[in-house]
Amino acid sequence: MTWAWFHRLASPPHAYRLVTGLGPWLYAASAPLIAYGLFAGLFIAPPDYQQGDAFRIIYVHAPCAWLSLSAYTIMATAGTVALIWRIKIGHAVAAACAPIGASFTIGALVTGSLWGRPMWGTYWAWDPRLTSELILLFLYFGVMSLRQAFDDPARGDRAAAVLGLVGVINVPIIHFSVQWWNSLHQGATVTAFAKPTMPASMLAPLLGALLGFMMFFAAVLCTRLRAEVLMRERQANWIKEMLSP
Amino acid sequence: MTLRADNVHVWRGARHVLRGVSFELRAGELLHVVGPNGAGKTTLLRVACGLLQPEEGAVHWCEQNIRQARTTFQSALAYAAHEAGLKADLTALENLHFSVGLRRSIDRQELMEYLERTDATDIANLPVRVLSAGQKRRVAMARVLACKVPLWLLDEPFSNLDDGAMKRTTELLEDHVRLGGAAVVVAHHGLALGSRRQLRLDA
Amino acid sequence: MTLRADNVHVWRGARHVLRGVSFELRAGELLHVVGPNGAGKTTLLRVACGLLQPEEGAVHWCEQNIRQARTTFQSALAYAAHEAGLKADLTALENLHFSVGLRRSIDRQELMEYLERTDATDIANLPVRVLSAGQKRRVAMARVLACKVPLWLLDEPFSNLDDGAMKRTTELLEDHVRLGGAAVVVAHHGLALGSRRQLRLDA
Amino acid sequence: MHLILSRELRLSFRRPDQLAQPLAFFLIVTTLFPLAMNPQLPVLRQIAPGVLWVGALLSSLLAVEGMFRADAEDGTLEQMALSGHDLSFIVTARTLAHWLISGVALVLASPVMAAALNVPTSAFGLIMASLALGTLTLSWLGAIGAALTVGLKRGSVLLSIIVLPLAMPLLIFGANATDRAISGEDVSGPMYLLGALCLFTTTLAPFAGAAALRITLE
Amino acid sequence: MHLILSRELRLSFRRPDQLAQPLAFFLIVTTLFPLAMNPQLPVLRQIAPGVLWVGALLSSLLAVEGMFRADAEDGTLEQMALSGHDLSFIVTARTLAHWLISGVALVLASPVMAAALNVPTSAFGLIMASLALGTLTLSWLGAIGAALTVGLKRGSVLLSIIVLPLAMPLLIFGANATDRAISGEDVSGPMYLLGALCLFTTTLAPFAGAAALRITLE
Ligand code: HEM
Ligand SMILES: Nc1ncnc2c1ncn2[C@@H]1O[C@H](COP(=O)(O)OP(=O)(O)OP(=O)(O)O)[C@@H](O)[C@H]1O
Ligand SMILES: Nc1ncnc2c1ncn2[C@@H]1O[C@H](COP(=O)(O)OP(=O)(O)OP(=O)(O)O)[C@@H](O)[C@H]1O
Ligand SMILES: [Mg+2]
Ligand SMILES: [Mg+2]
Repeated sequence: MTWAWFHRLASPPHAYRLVTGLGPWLYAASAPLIAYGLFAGLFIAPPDYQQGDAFRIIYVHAPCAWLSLSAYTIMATAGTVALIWRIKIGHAVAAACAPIGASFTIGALVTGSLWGRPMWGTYWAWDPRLTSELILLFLYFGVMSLRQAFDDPARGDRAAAVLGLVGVINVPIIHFSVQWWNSLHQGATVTAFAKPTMPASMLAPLLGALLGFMMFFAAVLCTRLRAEVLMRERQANWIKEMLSP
Repeated sequence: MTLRADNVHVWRGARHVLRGVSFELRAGELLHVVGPNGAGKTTLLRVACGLLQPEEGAVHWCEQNIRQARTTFQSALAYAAHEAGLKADLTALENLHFSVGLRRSIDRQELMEYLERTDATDIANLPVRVLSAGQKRRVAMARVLACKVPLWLLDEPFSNLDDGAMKRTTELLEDHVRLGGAAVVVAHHGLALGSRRQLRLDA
Repeated sequence: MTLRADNVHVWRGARHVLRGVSFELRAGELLHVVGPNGAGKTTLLRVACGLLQPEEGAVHWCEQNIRQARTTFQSALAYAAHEAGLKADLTALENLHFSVGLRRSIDRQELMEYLERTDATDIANLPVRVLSAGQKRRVAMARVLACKVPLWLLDEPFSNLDDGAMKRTTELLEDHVRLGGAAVVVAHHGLALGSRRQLRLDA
Repeated sequence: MHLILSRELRLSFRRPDQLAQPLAFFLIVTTLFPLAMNPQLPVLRQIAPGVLWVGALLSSLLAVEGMFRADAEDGTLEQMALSGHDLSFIVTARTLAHWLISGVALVLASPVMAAALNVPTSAFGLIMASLALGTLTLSWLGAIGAALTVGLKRGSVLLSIIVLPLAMPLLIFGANATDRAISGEDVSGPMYLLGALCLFTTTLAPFAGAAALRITLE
Repeated sequence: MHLILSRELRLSFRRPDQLAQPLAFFLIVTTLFPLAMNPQLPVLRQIAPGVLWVGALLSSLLAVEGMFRADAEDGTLEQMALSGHDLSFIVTARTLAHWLISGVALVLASPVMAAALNVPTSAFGLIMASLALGTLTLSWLGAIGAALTVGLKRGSVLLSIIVLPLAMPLLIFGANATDRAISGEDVSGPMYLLGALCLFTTTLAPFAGAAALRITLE
């Protein structure tokens, strides 16, 4: 049947081989992109006409923020797939995702509040987007600690998957919080549909940085996934064979 | 009407508790599960009634995997665990009325008869909190009776019971089996019964 | 070193549970309390260890009313109730370390020896929550041993134990008594012991 | 269904603390505030929405804690799970009972509190309506959290960590609605959102809760 | 004595929920408020004392609830009572442990919350001091309440009903002290009162608690 390839892919050994192969390339690809994005963003792009140089934080902030959301989505999806079709690797992916996503969230919070100082005159405000991003962090923590809290990992995985799925509702809230509440935070500057409100000289580096961060995310995910698989399958034969040539 | 477990494996934490357990139980049969403490008897019962998913293997009821037919299967069994599973703040009668009532509509009259059969009528209207250990067991046994189901899964039904109550419980088991019921009973000692098969689990 | 109860009366709700119970227990003696479920055996034990004040009568330890000398008395006894009295979140060892440590300073080394004597070393570092019924009993028994006190009050110490553990517990009791300890044991069956006196309570 | 409900109700009347505790907490939160700050009335009115909703959130978070724990510990939850009904059905009954016990009492008490926070009488109706929707939603969310954490070591902390984020949007909308109600503006917007949230959770929570229970019961 | 205390502490640290829950609760209470009301900074500062103290009161009330109940249910309290120590020792140890765990954590966390409620940094020291005294007093009061109500059916309601009246003056003085600290006035008056309350409870609570336990254990 058509899903055969998927199941073969999802079998731990294949997944392991895949990520092992993929990881280095992703690292290699992310490095120059990030380098370009940050360099062009921080030095080449013209200063913003109202924000001056402060706006340059966007080249770290926006990618972090975007990834904090997409990481959660990926985690939830993987967990759900694993929960429904009993695909063990999905739990591994989810487990690998959580800490990365949490760190990106922290990144968004920190850079954001750093940016907030010059823009809004305060590091922190009880603004919907900021708060909901903070909540996203709590959600990550919740998922991680729930997974930890179980005596045997299998149950922890499944419980964490359920929670992740339930918590997904927070993602659109964060994304649209700017539209829904009159927020300090500025709205989408980059969308697929509307024509960008940014000059290309600012936009190109942003996109570069974004792509680079995505690559980096994928790369770290591969590394963590390797570790997860090794840890989970430590009793499995294929690992023993692999490790004892 | 047969209960069949094929090659059930369960891991708990680091421990491989059930290592390929299989058994088959037909109407009119009683399976006596024995084994040292911590061998996995309770675990097996929990697998057998579908509370616990085995990592490998499966349990079948009437040739159907119980994962598919969960509710139909579970409405055909009664499980008495180590702890009585009674609400301390409700009276014995209220407890029965609730937990049996979830399965079939039943009135106090009838419930009292079942309490009668386990010599527990005198404490029917006491809050379970004040009952003695053995009295709680009797109430739990009365619930199993009142469910009127073909399959019983009993985890040490004799613990805390005095001699009279033990004999009584044994009779109840015999009747159940003779009338075409099936039962899986975990008991370290005191199951003095004729027609039964043994399943031995080792630690 | 004698434990004496004179004419103890206890009412519970409407029920006159203990109707003038008296007994005397000396060093090197074992008192086997028997009686049907709900006769008041557990109640008697709780009176005997001073958790429950009898409405009439009194309990004396070394000719002293235990209400006067509560702490000295209670630091000389170990009580094992129906439920094991262990914290589900702590491991067996941690539980012992805490509850025995309240009485005398003791190190893990020594505790492991006591767990050894009840065949519970393998589960010493598991959280009690995951232990099986019998394993909990063993831990509870290990605590009684570890307290190193002259007077034991045991409420059905054999329930949930497999044959091996039962024999082991009986031996422990015999040793305790032979070495000049005293014990009050509630047990419906399985107390196969030589030197013992019986106290029968009726419902 | 009605059986579980009636059992829950009887139980909670047997143990009125279950009945009264969330209410007590709600009252505490809401009364302590005016006490704690020497209150100028305008300020009071300004913070009323926050006080009311935080009170509601806290109290139902507290109440929901024991929702499955007690049943899990004395083994009655197992028995329910084995009663041949679908678990989601049991979760539903349990949650509704829980709401009837904690939520409704809270809603009925809210006008008193609102008055204490000198909210204009005109707003009471809307406040009660919004709280009714809100507490029901909270019960559903709490049910999921409770089901996920029952029988766990760090159960109670986890519960707060889990439920709080989920409840956040509710809190914002609810407070917003109350705010508008007090200042007499049009509340339809936030009310619709509250209603939507309530519907959303009502349809999904039973299954999420059942899935969670099946995992934690193992 | 210190031996029991250390054991109690170790025990509690083995159960992180005891450690973290009151703190989590405190954080939740104090974060939710600003979130729930669209906050103008001056208002925030005005309600800060109320938020902080209600948060403290609720969280330690919550924490104290389980202080003896859990032990009573799994029979470990019986074992402690039989350990040959005087019950008042046990109560004292338990309470101090409880305070060191819930109270201290709360005190240490309070500056963060104060900052979030944009309280001037200058007031932090005094706020922490007053909260330290306050939480200790609350722990003692709670201990009596918990001991009285453990095993009773109406446990937690009674607990609130018993503890709250006792806690009211504390709350008022405490909030008052915090208020003055924030607006930079002289706080010695309320602080002395707080200290007096703390001393008073510290001397009496252990015996009251022990007596209560002995009764309820039967
Ligand atoms: C702690 C403070 C902040 C937090 C938590 C935060 C959070 C976020 C989040 C979650 C996103 C992603 C939104 C999405 O993908 O839908 C985002 C994007 C963005 N943030 Fe922030 N932010 C903060 C402060 C700021 C500040 C001060 C500014 C500038 C005034 C800013 C400008 C932006 C911009 C330009 C984007 C990209 C907009 C888009 O295309 O979606 N942020 N921020
Ligand atoms: N998380 C875990 N980690 C390690 N071992 C575990 C875990 N959970 C359960 N166990 C072990 O699995 C076994 C469970 O056995 P079970 O409760 O079925 O025993 P049993 O045969 O019913 O014993 P008893 O006769 O005492 O009731 C126990 O040995 C227990 O120690
Ligand atoms: N409040 C009460 N009202 C009426 N009867 C009560 C009350 N409290 C306890 N009882 C009765 O007192 C007796 C307590 O007996 P106890 O628990 O000592 O029994 P036991 O001899 O230990 O029985 P078992 O062998 O089952 O452990 C029980 O019959 C119980 O029903
Ligand atoms: Mg068992
Ligand atoms: Mg008894």
